[in-house]
Amino acid sequence: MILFVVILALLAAGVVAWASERLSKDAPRLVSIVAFGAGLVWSAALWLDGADAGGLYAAMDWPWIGRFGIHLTLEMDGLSLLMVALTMFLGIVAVVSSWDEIEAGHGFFQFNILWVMAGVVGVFTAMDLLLFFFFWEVMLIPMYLLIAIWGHEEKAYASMKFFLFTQISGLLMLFAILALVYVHHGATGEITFSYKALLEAEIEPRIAIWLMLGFFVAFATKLPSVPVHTWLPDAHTQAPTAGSVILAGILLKTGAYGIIRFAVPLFPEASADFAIWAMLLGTVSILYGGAMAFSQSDFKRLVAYSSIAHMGFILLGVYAFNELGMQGAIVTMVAHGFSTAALFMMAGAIQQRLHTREMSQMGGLWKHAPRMGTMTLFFVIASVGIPGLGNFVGEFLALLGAFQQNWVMAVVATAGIVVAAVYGLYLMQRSFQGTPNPDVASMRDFGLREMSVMAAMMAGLVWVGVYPQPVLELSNATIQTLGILP
Amino acid sequence: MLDWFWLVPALPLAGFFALFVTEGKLPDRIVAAIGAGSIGLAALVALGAGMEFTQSGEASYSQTLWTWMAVGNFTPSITLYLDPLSLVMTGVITGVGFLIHLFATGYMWKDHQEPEGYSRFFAYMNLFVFAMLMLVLGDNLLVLFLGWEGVGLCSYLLIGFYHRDAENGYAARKAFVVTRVGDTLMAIGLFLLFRELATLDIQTALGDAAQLDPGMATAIGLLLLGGAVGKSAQVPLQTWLPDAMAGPTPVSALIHAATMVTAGVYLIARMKGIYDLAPVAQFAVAIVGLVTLLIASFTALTQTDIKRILAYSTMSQIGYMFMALGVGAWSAGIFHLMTHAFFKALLFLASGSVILALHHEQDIFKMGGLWRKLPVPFWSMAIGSGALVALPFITSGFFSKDAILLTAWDHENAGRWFWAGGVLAAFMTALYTTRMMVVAFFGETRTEPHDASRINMWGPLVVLAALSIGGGWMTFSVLDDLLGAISHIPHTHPAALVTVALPLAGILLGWLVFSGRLRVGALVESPFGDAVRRFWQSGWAFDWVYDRVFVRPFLWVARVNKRDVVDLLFRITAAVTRGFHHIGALTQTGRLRWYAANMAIGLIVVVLIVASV
Amino acid sequence: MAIEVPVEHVLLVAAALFLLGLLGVLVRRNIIFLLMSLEVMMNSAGLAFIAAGAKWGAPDGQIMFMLILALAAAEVAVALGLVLQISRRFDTLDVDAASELNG
Amino acid sequence: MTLDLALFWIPAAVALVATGFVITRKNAAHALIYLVVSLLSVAVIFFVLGAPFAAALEVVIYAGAIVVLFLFVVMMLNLGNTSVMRESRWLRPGMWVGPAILVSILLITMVYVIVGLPDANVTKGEMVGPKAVGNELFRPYLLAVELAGFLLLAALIGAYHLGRRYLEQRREP
Repeated sequence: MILFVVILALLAAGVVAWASERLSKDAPRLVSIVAFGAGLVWSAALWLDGADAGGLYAAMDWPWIGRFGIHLTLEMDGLSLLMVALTMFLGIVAVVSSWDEIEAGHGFFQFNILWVMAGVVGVFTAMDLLLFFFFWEVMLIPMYLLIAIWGHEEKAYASMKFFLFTQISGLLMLFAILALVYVHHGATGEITFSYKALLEAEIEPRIAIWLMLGFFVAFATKLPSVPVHTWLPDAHTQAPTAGSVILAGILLKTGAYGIIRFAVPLFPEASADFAIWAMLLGTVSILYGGAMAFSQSDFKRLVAYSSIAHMGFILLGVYAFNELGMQGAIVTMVAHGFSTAALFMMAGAIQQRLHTREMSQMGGLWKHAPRMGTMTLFFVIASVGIPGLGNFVGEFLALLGAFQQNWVMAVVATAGIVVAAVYGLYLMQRSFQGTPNPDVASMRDFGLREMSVMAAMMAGLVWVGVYPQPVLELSNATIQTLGILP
Repeated sequence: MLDWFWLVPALPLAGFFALFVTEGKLPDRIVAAIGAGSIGLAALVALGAGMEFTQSGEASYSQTLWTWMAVGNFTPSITLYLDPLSLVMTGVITGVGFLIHLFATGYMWKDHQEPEGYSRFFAYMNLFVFAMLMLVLGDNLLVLFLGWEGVGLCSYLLIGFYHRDAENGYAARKAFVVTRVGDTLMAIGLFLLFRELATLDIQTALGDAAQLDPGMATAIGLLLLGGAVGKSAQVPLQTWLPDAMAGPTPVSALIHAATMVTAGVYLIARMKGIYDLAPVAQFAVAIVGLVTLLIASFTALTQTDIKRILAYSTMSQIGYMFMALGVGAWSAGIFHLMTHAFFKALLFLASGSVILALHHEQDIFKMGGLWRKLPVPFWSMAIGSGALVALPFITSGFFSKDAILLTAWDHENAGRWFWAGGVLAAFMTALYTTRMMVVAFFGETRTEPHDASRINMWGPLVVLAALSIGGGWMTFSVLDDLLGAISHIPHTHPAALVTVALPLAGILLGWLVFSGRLRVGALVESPFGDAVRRFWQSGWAFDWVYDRVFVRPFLWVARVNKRDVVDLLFRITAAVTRGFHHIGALTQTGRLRWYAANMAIGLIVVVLIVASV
Repeated sequence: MAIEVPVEHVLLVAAALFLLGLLGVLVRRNIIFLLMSLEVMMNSAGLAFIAAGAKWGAPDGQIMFMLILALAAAEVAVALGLVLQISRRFDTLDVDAASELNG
Repeated sequence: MTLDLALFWIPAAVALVATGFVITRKNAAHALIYLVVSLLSVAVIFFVLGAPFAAALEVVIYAGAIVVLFLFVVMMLNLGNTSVMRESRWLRPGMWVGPAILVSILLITMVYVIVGLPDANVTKGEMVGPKAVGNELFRPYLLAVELAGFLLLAALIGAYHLGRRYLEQRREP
């Protein structure tokens, strides 16, 4: 019940934000902040409150379209709670990061942000496959609008590319969902989209592999994994800062979440057979994403490609089929949400100040903005994977898990941390270090508003880095109940 | 005091944190007090705890702070583990570290390049000390890895401290990336160790090591060696260290001489139990040490930058330590690590004083005649050089190096070769050290110095000079239980005589050549001599090879593939679709009658179909 | 009393009328003539329905004709409104002038 | 039978000839007159085929209302001699070739289809009066009537909208 209310509240907040634009241009932002802030407090309260006996923090189940067995089933277990809390937090970050970037349409902008997030919360809690697909689409359209309306110079191309990739892969997932329901109906005579019921479905291995691929392709595109990653650099680069933050921080995680929640548990045998290929894709993503990141001269594009590399660790970890790898993947999701969101926020801040993302136009910015330099340094270091910060925990666990499963793949993937160092430090060098660019006369440094968000993300990364236990415990409950570990 | 042991790493961390959150807004004096004071306090706590620990007679003491992460059976905890080995290391890090910090408060004062970076400098330095302490105190390989990567990070930050110069940034990145290659190998070693023994806890792993398959033990040993090689600048990952001299001199003293670069030695000594089971891996350690030792000492002879000379000398001295570990002189290796920390820190700090007095002139051929004008640096330098050369009986370096060489002599296979290599390198060490001293401090004055040193700068020099001399006199027996006693061969043994005599010969030869009393110009300037000189000067062309084998292909791929070849797949799909669109659009003329005519044609077709049915 | 003729004849006439209308649509450029031709075509369709109704003596043919009539009336009303707009915008009655929807 | 054929073919011939004039005239008003003739002949055919109600509607609505609408528009646009000259420019003989070929093919196929109908079909020769039509129309075809009503309403609004804007725009300058 409460979950449905929260989603509706986010949707309603979107409408209120849009309408409140008449009052002042600050009003929509405040509505968003309050909505996400309340959401964050709510998820923290749920966390502190603890789960019920079934490991759930909240649940509801209403019939929706009865004759097809479609229910409004929303459930929140540990993993969902973790992801929802991250969503709420990054919602605040997104709003703050685009605070004075948007020049027109404040109300509609916040409306879109709130609706994306409502869709995301739905995705993270839906336990009915059609409902899941519904929310999957709900997040897509506002995101498309965010890029298409408030994007940068090539927004039309980027937003269309984003839309097509997501939509086509989503279509595959819809086919797979319908086919799964059909097969289940053939076996039991019952039409249902319920996740729990379909978990029990007996599927012929020959069919299961195709259905699994339908899900996998959709999630791998969202993740994204090589070779369906090419929408991401364009979308990230062209999106407004808030869009990049949401895209990197949250939307990519829905792909990872989908793999963990749906692709693997629904088809455990098929996934086990496929694991080696998925790990291969992960490994290739790590290395290829890293190498591509190094090639870029655009600050945002570089960070975008680094996301691809980080997402490779998630594939590697999940398909290692052990607790270490799975936990590594989940911690990576959280840590990457912080570190990359911060870097995108930084990219947006630089672009707003210098009107360029090209690193050849930067250099030596530390002189003008030591705070921004320090922050960039911190988050670059985090994304390079220095122990003590969140990304390390995730990547180390993922690699450790993968090594138990397939040592060759893990060894090759470990080389990715060298590549990460190469591009991460090069980013730092070309933007903030080196000889100050004479074309840059001055640059406004971060103020209190930006610093407080940055500080929160730093604290988050350090927390996950040195004491990830709460996160691990939260996700552990889910991992155990998914029943995919040997 | 032992209960408060956690303060030892916590104090530098607190110092870092204080400097970090104040964003360099504190007055410089307070920054100096925090920066050096936190290390000083940590040293005091370490001293007190160390004394209590030694008196308690326990073999080890551990303090668990919290469980880092618990995933299944993988439950590394943040635990500080104190045993004689980590105690020695802690002493060196906090003690020498404090002296260097003290020196740095003077050296970095109103720095010419980064006058506003005072606070940043000490923040990085404090963070480094924290990471280094975690490295040596971690009872778990993952905590060790935390420190291991942490010191690498601080090394990067401090080499690139003068970040406005792009070359320094390059040197910093090179250091980080090259060591990270080693770190990667080490990480793989950890994965393998965990797979085999299901733990990363050092003591548990060493206890269970006997279960290891010998092949696995060798693999783990070699992988850990890979990590050690990277961090300790040994062949083949040594190329970063000379460039790392781009950092401020105290950084070179602390990180690239006294502590971080010896982490590899510590790691191997710490994992002795694995290497005991893997003689092949241990032998590889010795080989790596020997090769580095020789390459670095020859290279040092041809350098002109005083800091690069010292950097190559550091590489070769660490080569001694590796060789020591490889041939089984475990305690001697650590002993040399300690004495080396004293005298090399001394050398770097003294050279730092010289450099500061000469307005950041580092070329020894632009120095000269300084011995009278800069007495404190000169004498410090002289004492340090004496220890480096291992002047018999009066310097600490002699005792440790002697112990290594004599153990090598007794090593069952190839021991004589190791001994011969070590002695040859000792001769070369004497040669290049003499060259450095003679060229820089004697002869005519080429640059006029102005001595700006204060007590906080020469104070540490005096203390370190005393340690460089006296450090060898203390009977180094704390590690006997853990790593075995240092072997002592009577100094009347022929090998011992050669070991003692060769450095003296080197000093003599160096004096004759570099003070111009012995003419060797013809030899050096001959085509062959010049080629050899240039080959040595380039560090045996390792950089050249790596540049062509790794760097340039990578850059080439990066440049060619900037637009992402995979995207081509989708761009072609889009282009084909667009082509069809254009063809289809041709039929849309916008003319009503054209559409009507088409409908008529369609009608004909429909009617024909209907008729034919 | 009504006549008795072969339905084929009526259909042939309807087809001929339809094709004459089509010919007009294809040939004329003036939009007014074009619309007249369209009326002819629709009328011929009505004739075919009436013929079918007469064949069975059923009222359905006439009903269909009435629906066509309604359609024709609606079409003419809107189309003539459009004619006025076109003549104002393009200052001509040439249908080919209104070809902005070309691809 | 012959009389019946004559009763049918005479108005049919008039309709065909008049229609031929409709599509070839250059003056819109003339063409409209021929259109009326064509429609009236078709009305006669309706009547002789036994559909008096349809015949009446044809006269009233087609020949009456619709053609009058056309006439109004022709008057509003003031199509005078210039438009006749323009028509002769537009109606070059070459223009007829392509459409004529197309239409001939269609004619051939249609004749082929119609002549090839399997059984000999003759009209029943019964009058179906307005009462029968009305009974049928408001019973099974009620829905169609409603839909036609919607359509006419939509047309009404559309025509009003288009026409009003025309008038307003005319008034502005």
